[in-house]
Amino acid sequence: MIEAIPIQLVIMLVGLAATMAFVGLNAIVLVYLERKVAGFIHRRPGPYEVGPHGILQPFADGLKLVGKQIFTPKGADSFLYWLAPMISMAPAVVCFLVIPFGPHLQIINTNVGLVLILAFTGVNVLALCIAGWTSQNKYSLLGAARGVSQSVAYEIPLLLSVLPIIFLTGTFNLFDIATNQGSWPWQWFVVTQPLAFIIFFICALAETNRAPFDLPEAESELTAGFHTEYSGMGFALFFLSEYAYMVIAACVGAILFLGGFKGPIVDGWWWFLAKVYILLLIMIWIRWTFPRVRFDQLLNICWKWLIPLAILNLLITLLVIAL
Amino acid sequence: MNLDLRLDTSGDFYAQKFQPTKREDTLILNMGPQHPSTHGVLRIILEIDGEYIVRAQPVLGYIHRMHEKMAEVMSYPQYLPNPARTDYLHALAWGWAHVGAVERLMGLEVPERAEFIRVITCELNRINSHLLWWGAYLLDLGAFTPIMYAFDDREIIMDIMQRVTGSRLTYCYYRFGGVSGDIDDRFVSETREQCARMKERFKMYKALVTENFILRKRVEEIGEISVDTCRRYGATGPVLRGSGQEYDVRRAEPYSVYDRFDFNIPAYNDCDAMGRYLVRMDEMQESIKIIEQALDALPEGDFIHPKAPKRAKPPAGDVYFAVEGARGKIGMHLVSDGGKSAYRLKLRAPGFSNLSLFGEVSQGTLISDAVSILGSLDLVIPEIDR
Amino acid sequence: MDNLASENLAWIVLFGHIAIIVAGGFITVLSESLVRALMGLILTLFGVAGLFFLMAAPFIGLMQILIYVGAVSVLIFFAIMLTNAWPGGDESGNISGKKVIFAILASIAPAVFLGSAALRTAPPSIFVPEETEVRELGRFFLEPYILPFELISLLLTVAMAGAVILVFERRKKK
Amino acid sequence: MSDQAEKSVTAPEKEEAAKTEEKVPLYTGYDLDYFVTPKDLIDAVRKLDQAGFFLEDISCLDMKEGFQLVYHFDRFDQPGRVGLRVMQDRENHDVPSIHHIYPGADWHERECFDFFGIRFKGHPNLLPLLLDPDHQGPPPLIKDESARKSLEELYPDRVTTPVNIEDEQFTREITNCSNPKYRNPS
Repeated sequence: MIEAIPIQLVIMLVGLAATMAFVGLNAIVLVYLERKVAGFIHRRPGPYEVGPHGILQPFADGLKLVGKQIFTPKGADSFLYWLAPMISMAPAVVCFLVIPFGPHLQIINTNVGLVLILAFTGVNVLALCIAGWTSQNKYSLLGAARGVSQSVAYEIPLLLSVLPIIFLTGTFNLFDIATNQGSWPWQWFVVTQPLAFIIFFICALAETNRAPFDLPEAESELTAGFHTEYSGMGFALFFLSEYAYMVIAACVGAILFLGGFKGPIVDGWWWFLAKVYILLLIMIWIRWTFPRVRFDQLLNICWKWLIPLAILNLLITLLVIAL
Repeated sequence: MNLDLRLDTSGDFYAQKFQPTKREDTLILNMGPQHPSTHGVLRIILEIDGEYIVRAQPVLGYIHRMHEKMAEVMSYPQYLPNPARTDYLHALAWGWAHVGAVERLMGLEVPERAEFIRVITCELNRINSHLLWWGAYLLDLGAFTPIMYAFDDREIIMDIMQRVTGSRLTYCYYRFGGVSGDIDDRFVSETREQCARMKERFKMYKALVTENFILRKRVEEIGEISVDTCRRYGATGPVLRGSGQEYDVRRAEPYSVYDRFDFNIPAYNDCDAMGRYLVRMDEMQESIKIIEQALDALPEGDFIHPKAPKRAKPPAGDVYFAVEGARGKIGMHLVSDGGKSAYRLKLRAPGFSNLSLFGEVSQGTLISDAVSILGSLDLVIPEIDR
Repeated sequence: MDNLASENLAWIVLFGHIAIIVAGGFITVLSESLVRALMGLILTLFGVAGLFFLMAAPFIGLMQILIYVGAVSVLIFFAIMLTNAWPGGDESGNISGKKVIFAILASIAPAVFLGSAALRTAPPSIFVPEETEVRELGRFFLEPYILPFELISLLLTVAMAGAVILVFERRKKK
Repeated sequence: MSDQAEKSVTAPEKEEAAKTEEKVPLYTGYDLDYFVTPKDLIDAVRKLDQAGFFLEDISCLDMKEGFQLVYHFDRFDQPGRVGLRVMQDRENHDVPSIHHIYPGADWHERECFDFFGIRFKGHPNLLPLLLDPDHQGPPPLIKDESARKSLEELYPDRVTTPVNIEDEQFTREITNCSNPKYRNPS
């Protein structure tokens, strides 16, 4: 028994290190990708100066952020103020532990994987609140208030859109959900549950505060919302966690609806990564295409459209299963 | 951790003079002068209830340069570049208002070719101004991409203008009795090309942006301004035409050769931000129509009156000269005592009057809508502050 | 030997969690700033979730995080943000010795009662944790315990409706 | 008030004498141009308001006789500019604020207060608008004693008698005021 625990511990620690590296690497790739795609959509080259085709731009950005002065606003509770970015980042790392990247590439295979991800991503709101409250800035406060109402509201349709898949597969285990789907695209849940997928995707955008739902940090209204006052690494951590949550959302979407690591010919992590990045690219595409919605519109979309539709979808699914 | 911000007395002069309503559950928010959506250095003190605006008060003067005093100490030709610095987006219209006022007082005639050149360049400048407004407005609404497309078109127009005027933004092209340099065939052909290109681009803009669902939800029925509100505040330009009143100085007080062109005055009865948006989009197309007609009918002749005085010295008296700028009626009240500089030059900035109605219109709206309204007024702060 | 080591490890983990819970509790009670108090509460909730994990009930642990940390604390935070609290409330004065003693007694009392009750009528799973399937858990709630389960949800609905009505009443007064 | 009125009464007599026949027919941008007394201003503005005019701007001049405030009005549907000129004593400011008729005048009046130091009677919020609130010294557009010109020098051949706004003719004139070049946009 003594052998068993340390091995699990070792796996967990190695896994944590690996996920940290994965998060960092993804952030680097995504920063570059986001800027390049934005450039493509804007009909401009995007980053081009640092390294060939600007490939070193994310590193330059990172270096700049590390080199910036760490600044705490006057009268702020500095402990909580600096705790907030960490609270935002830490749960993201945990979530990656349960994601099955490939048939043999999963750090912890647990029966409650999906619940774990849902639980830990919810903690992010708390970070947002603390950041907004301790910044001693009215814009931050408004941003935090928006963030709370937004994520509390959108968590409901998100859960409701995930439920049909759980009913279909009868498990919370992400690995099992992935293997429940076939290798070919028409065997994926996106075919049987298109509405759930759309709702899930919209909610994922809203939960990760991505445009057109980036209201907590709407720069034309609230300057930068909850992270107005953050500089240097504090801002970098928020930035990093935003990308991390984007990746998590894309991962969950890929597993639940697109068959995870299953794919034509040979299953493997390459299919998974490809699907994740397709979803991420769609997110980036949407961000650079649409204007921002208004706050009341955002909540109306949630309460008047997404929740009833999700419930309807759930009921239909249940009816079909029962029959 | 005292966040009772109503009791905060650390604010500056204007924050202390701001009289909030007698409510206890509101917050005072200082928006600007470095806020991203106040376009430069406008500052607005807001009293908000949640995200609803109870009272809004703009604070001006952060980029005030006392252009009116400069007019009194500089000679007339020295003052020529100044009007362009007030409204850097539609610099030529301001320049025109200035030379127009002096010409009217002196009774100076402008050769026909110069009038046509003025019309062409001023309309090109108007398109440029509206394009930047379009991009910046959508930026306010959270769409980043359109401004890049707008700059694509702007660059071409600025290149065309640079060759004849010598500058890209704050043009000083008009002189008393004409313009500073003649246009050539290359200018004409490039302008024609750009007009043809713009027509295609407008179709794309319509499909990509104007018909976007989220955009429509953000601008329709937002910031409704009635004609009477416009009248009480003296709002003109697209703000007024977006309320359905067809009032355009080019038609109402025809100056130069505008009465020879066939163009419409777009007006929309919706009175909302969408109306103002559509007016500007249509106006660019009308400008292209004017430019094409002017290019077709471009007469030969002098580009400046041969007897135009080097040092203008208008006789004593006063005139008022108004032109239609991209933001509305630009007026100059020039009083001369017969000296070599103006006795008094009063600049009427359209943005000044347009902004003054913001306090009334923004009452009871959300902050997001206020940003949308502010953007739809098309503010250029240097013009307002002068 | 092996068994002993693993048992020691288990004790360490258990008391580590208990220490976290107690520390969180003290932060909650003693901090002057409401937000810090809430942070203490959240720390406690995380500790309790950890205990659920130790008892091989990860589903309950995660639900603890999802509902209490992700939703309830956030709503409490929202309430703090909206109410404008300052550190000079009714309880900010000096604390008398008598009060401290009563407070300690009051806080120990439930631990003593509940602890003794739990130890006396302990189910066998308290010593050898067994993981219960989520499916069985659901059955458990919806078959033998359906009435209390539904009653709780009814209570929550009533509470929510009451809150909404209160808010509307306040608005009407203005 | 009385001081100012005397001045404007004395002015026209000289004006009358200086009036010559070889006046150049120059369009000055004004279709109608009146001098009014500060007392009559509110009534005149109210009449313009009823006739559907909007306020373009309020200009001000520093001259020997005092300050001259020039209110410019124009109309949307039947364009034509009306100028109202009010002579204002240098020391005693008795010109009333018209912000309750034209709320847009609020800022224009504040601007005049900034640049000339004119205190409008009844203005609710007469704070510096464009200038720094800490601005020291005289208002920037006040001229030196030597640089000031008189009405006569600035407006040769101009009638500077305040108009009687109770007159039917005034009302008729402003109602029918229109730009000679104006053509219907249809």
